[in-house]
Amino acid sequence: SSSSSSVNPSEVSHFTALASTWWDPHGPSRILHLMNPLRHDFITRCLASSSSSSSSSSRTPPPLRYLDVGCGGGIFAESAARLPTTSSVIAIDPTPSILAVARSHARRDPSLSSKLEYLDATIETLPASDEKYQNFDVVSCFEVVEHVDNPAAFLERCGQRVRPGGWLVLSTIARTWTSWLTTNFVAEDLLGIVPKGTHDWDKYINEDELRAFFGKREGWGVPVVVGVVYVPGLGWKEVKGSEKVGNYFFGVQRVG
Amino acid sequence: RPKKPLTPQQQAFLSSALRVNQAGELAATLIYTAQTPPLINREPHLRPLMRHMYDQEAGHLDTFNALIAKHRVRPTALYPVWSVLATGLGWSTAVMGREAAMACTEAVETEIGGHYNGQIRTLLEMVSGWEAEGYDVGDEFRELISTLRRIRDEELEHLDHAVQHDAKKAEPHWLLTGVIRAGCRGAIWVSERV
Amino acid sequence: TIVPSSTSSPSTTTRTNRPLTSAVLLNHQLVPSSSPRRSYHSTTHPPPPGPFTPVESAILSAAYQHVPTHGFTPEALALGARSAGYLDISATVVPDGVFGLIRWHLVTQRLALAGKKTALFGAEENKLVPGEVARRVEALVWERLMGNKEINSRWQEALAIMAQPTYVPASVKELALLVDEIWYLAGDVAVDPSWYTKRASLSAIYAASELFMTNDRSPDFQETREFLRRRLGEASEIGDATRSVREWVSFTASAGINVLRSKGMPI
Amino acid sequence: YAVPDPSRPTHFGFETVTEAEKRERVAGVFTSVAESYDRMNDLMSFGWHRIWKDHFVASLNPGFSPLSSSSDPRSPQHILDIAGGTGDIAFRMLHTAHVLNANPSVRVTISDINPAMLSVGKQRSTSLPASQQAALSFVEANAEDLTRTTPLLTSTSSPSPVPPQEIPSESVDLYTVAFGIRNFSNIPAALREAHRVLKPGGVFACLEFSKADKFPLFNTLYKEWSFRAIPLIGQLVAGDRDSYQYLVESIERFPSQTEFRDMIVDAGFVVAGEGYEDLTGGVAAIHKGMKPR
Amino acid sequence: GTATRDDIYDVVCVGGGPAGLSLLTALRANPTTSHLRVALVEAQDLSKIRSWKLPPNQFSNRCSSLTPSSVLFLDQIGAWSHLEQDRVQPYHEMQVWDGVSGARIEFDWGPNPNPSTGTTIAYMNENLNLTSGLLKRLEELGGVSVFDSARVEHIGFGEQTDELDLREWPTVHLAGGKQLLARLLVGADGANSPVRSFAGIEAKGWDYGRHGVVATLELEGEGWGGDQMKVAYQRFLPTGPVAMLPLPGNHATLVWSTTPENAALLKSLPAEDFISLVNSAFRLSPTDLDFLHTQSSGQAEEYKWRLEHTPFDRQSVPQTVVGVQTGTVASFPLKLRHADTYIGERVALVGDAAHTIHPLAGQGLNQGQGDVQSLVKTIDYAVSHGQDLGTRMSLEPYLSERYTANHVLLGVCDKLHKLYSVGSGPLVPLRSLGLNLVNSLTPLKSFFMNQAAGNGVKI
Amino acid sequence: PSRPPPNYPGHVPLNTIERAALAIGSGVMSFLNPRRGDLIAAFAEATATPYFIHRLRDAMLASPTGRRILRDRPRITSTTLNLPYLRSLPSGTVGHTYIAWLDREGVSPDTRSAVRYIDDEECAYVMQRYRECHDFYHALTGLPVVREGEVALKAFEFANTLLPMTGLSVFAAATLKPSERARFVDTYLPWAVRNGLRSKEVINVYWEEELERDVHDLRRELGVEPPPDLREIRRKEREERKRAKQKTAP
Repeated sequence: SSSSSSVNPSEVSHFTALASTWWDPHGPSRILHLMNPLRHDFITRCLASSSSSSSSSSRTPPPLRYLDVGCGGGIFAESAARLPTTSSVIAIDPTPSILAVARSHARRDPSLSSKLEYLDATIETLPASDEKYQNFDVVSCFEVVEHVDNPAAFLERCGQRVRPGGWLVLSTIARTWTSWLTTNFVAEDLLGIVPKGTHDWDKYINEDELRAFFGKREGWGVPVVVGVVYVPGLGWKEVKGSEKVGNYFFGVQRVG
Repeated sequence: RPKKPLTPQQQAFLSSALRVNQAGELAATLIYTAQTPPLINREPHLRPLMRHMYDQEAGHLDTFNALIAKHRVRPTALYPVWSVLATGLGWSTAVMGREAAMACTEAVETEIGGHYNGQIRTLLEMVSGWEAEGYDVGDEFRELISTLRRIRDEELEHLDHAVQHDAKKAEPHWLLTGVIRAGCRGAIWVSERV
Repeated sequence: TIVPSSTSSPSTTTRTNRPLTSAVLLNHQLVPSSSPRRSYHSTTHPPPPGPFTPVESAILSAAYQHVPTHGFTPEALALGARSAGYLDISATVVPDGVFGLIRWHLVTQRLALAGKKTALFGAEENKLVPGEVARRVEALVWERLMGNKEINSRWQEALAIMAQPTYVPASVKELALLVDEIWYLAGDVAVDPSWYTKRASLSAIYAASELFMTNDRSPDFQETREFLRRRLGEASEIGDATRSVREWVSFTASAGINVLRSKGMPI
Repeated sequence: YAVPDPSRPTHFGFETVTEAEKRERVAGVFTSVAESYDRMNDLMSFGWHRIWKDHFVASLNPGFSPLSSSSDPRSPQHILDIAGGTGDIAFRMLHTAHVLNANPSVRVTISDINPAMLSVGKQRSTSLPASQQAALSFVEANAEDLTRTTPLLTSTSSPSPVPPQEIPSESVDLYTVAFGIRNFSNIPAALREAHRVLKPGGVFACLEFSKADKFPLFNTLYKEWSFRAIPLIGQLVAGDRDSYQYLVESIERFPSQTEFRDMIVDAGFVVAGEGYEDLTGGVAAIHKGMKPR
Repeated sequence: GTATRDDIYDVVCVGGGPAGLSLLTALRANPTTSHLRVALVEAQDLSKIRSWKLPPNQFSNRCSSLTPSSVLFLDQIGAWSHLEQDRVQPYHEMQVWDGVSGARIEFDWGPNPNPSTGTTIAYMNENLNLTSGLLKRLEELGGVSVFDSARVEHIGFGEQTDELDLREWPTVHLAGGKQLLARLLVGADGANSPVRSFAGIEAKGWDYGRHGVVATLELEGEGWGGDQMKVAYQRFLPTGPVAMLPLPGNHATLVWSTTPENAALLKSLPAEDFISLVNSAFRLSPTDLDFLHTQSSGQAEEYKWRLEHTPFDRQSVPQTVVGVQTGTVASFPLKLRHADTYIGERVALVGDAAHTIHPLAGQGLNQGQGDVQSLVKTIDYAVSHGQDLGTRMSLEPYLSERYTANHVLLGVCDKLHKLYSVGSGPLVPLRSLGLNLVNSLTPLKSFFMNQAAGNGVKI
Repeated sequence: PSRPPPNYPGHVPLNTIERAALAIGSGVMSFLNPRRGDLIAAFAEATATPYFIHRLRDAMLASPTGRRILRDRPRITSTTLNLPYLRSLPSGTVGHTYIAWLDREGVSPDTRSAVRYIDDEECAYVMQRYRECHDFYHALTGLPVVREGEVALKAFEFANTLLPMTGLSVFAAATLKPSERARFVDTYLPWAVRNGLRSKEVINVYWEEELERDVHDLRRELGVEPPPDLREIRRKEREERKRAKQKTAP
């Protein structure tokens, strides 16, 4: 149903302005580029925790199919497509100009053309019936959920796309005083390493709220959570317990 | 038709003109040398432009070095001072970002362009003075005038490049260009005398 | 013939120099520029008239012959004026009196160097092999020192006169011109700060060698030659040392910046 | 040579007057300041003009002849000092020649247009030693025409007017003029006369106030002093503002060093080096020229 | 011609020297990077290296000492076993002494050998042995498009087609018209590297005004400690250090850094005089040596006489040289160069292309292997995290890890050369005091040895 | 206490303390009684060891003739030199000047004692060579054997060879008469220092091959200017004193 879409118009306009500098390594999205490798480490950790439990033999795991929701310039989508263990990546984002940037940047790497596909869509408008858009091994929505108006419905729809045994992984920011200080005040106003207006503090979601959300629904395993902190000069560092305070990864496996 | 010996005033003008031009071109090459690394690391696509502009400035410097050596003119005594100032200016504007660097180029080139025009005008007066008196001018000064014209045009070309690459977008544009132009004028005034 | 021009009463307009084009200047022999300063040497235009006017040259060259016997004294000047066919009083027209005679010696020796260049190094003007410039400088300095040979016994007197406060600036300027001439004839085309250090060190070396020569009794000034070689050797050593130190400092500075850049600093 | 035409316009201070008119005004000026002549020079040169004069005479070194040529006795010299009424320069010349150079056969003729100045000189010369007085002669003449000079009538000489004598051509070894030439109405003519009377090889030497252009700051200060203070002092001390005013203006109107040197060259002299030597930054300057063979 | 899909490579390595070959071997041997399409461009004909074979009593004059950490790396990538082990000579002790004052320092692991390397300090090995071993391992791994005896005409950029935009990708145009598009172009092409000048990176430094003379020598025996205790000797002379490094049997290789005039003389001398001059370089006083260098002949006879009158301890200098392998006396100019940076957009420099060092510590080749090890680690991380391994951002860890370490080593060797090029004056006793001090403080000495072996602390 | 084996016949190896003691002892004693030639020799050898004799040996090694001397190891004794032949040489030659000087001073080349306290065998020969050539230096410079001449020659040798003994024995000038000392300080010391420093190393002269050569030619080649003839001066001085005495006496 085309009920209220999860897209927030002011967010879309903000990111359109950001489009051109998305791939500038020293530009405003440098902080996202630096976080990207840790996303892969997190996914590897999630897959490892599930494969060990399903005692798969040591043969190489089958190639994975990814769905990246709210892919923005395609930072995560491109890197996922390049992994040798990936068979295909479908990346969707409602902002047309950002997708144009993503598509033009994808043309710069020949190895992506067969494995990466961009769609101008949201989780709602993504056709549910087509097999191509179902049963993904990994559904990822990094730094998206805190920009969405109705996170619960959004997560619900994302969850439906995950194949049983697959993983829903996301990253967001906890709603605490320190996160307000670091992400809004310091990052945006003071240092200017994150462009103004990127984050809206009261849309932040705490880790325990997510844990409760998935705890209530059946068919979802025990979530894996990792907190990370950005240290200027050294990049992102995993810090145990910092998920209560700031940025954190959240992964949950579909068991049902 | 005989050529006329140069008067002391003409000699003084020519030696200070060549001296200030050498100092100016030295500063220009050092500004580009100091600007290139920080700029290229952030904007790799600027490398060909910076390379082209540097090569031209280096060509100008060689021309004036040769002229100074050939005509036995004393180079500026503040050679090391200009080197340090130029490198500092180039590096600081580059670290401030592409716009600031281009604004710096714009300011320097406008100043140098105007300066060359002044010199060319004086030389033309000298030449016309000789012709009026029925003396032969000889190619030494015609070549000098054409060299100055060529170099001035290349400098103005750099100016256009700078403007094309958002020189105007530097934040305190008026302040930045104002300070740099004043600095250039002061430097020109000093190196004409020292 | 000297055309007595009907000059109007002294120009009362702006007191700048007389208009260049006035007929007066055309046929009169131009009076030399205020002082033969080191400035633009045109390659095609005839050089400005030399520092000495014909009559001055006549008197001074005649007086110069008397220097070995009478030294740099008014006697030599007066004898010179007399042998040039003028009166004793005519010698006083020479500016700075006795110092004029000394300047005559300095300038003629300096101007004579250019003539000796082809004799010393032949006409070829090919690319100079590295050590060649240094060798030529030594040859030229020695040639100039030998110019003092006849008046060497009188040169300490002359140095005393040159050391008088009124004449020190002119003497220093003359030394600077000589050194510039030597570096030019030797084929040195450097136009960076070394232009100054080279001329400063060569001035010191030349002055020291000239002084050393005044009390050198060895056969054809062999000891002065050794002294000169030692000083030039020291100068080149110091030159090499400073160059390598400068080279090392600039390398270390740029390496320092490169290390910071390698650690990610956006400088 | 053309006889100076009195009706030719010439400058007198800043007012342009005819030549004849200028001649009496000049004479008038001199009689009123005859006595205060030194005071005026002191004011204009801060008392330094004595040093200039010593240097001027020393650089000329009159009566000098090379010692060694024993065969040739002390060479006689005839020195003509123009506009040297008070005898400052002449007395110094005699002292240098007769005493320092021990050359008695040097005689000095002082010429001035103003008999008063000559009589002051004559009176001062009485204090000289006799031999020097003998070598001294005074003659009243106009520098621009030395063919008509009349010797000074001393009380002892006969009252009847002595016919004007002419200073013969090529009879003078050394022609000096100190602080006088700027008051000549026709300088080129004076220069031509000098050229006429000088022997070939003879030296024309002139000491005169000049332009301190090379030092702009010092120059402006000096101008302020000469244009403002001196006429005022003149009025206060000598009660005669316009003579001092004329004095200062005449210095201002006198050609610059290079211009005056070119005039000397035009008059047929040859110069050595720059042709002039600045004193105290150009406040005064010594110009020298020689009559070629 | 426009580039087709199979002209596109992930890594194109220009230069088939030790650095280039070990890079490609490491990439092929490492499972995470084994899927990458790699190419090698080499100007010489690789068959010469492939078919390189020398009889046991002949050795090439271009040798270098491999530190244990380099050997460990070569072993990890499976190349070490492909070298002809009988031509590799580990040595267990180093004797270094000041030619003017005689102050001496001995390096050996002594009673408590380093766990990973036993008593070996380093391994003397002919460069050709290393490159042929690497080539064998590379061909065993396969999967490398090799373009040898291929001259690089020029390096440009790719074009933009409707499907792909490769304008940022460096393109190597070979003489035959072939062109290779490189996601990452690696410059392993020597001191004046075309790749470095393509990337607009400047190399600063200076020439030492010295030449390194190399030769393969035959000694009177297998060394004082026999085959088990091989010793390397290095004597610091005012004209530069002279080193004798052991090779299997009674062979050894000479590395003598000296003035260009001395080098020219050495190369012009007949065998007998050359041998006497080499022997006297380790035994006679600098005054005698200077005199011998002025003679165009008669060194043998002069050496024999001076030997009787020069007191020295036979056991602490190399054994007498009795023969020199014909045609191995050669020399190369010594200089110090360091590139401003090792990485550019889709460009990386390794080995001599990035830095050239004074050979007195024999670290030139090891630095190259260290660069390769670090670059492979960086590429591995990029590939395993899905980054585009050619972008400057992915390469930054390599630059950050290697630049400072190389700069410090360059500086140390340069200072040592300058310190020991002074023949007289107060500096001589001072440096000898320092040398004896370090020799007596074993913890300080082992710190230096670990650093030299390549497993010391990282800066 | 065992002494290490000698390196050459007559060698007495000393340890540092013995060497210091010998140096001080022989120095003081020879100062008090300059006649003791053997003490002066011992003093020379004791003080030469750490650096100076090696420097002299290196100076010889640096010059081709020096090396030939070290190799041939010639000795200067009355047997090795053919004295009558020297006497037959023309008067201006080196050989003739040397033998004439020996005869006049009544000295024989054999009076030189052997070197015993220098450890390095080659350096010992260098010291021996210096000692035997000492008389040739007299001939070269024309300085007489009398104490004033000897001290002047020692000053020259110190400036040229830098051996400590020659330097320290310059202090013997204190024992000279005031007039002699004044003359030494005014003329001979400056002459010795200038000529000693500027001239070539005299140790490198292969005297045996220079015998037939003209003395002035050799002096010019070495760069040694002969000093004012001390013997003449002293002779004239003596005559004046004699005349002065005669005048006052009667």
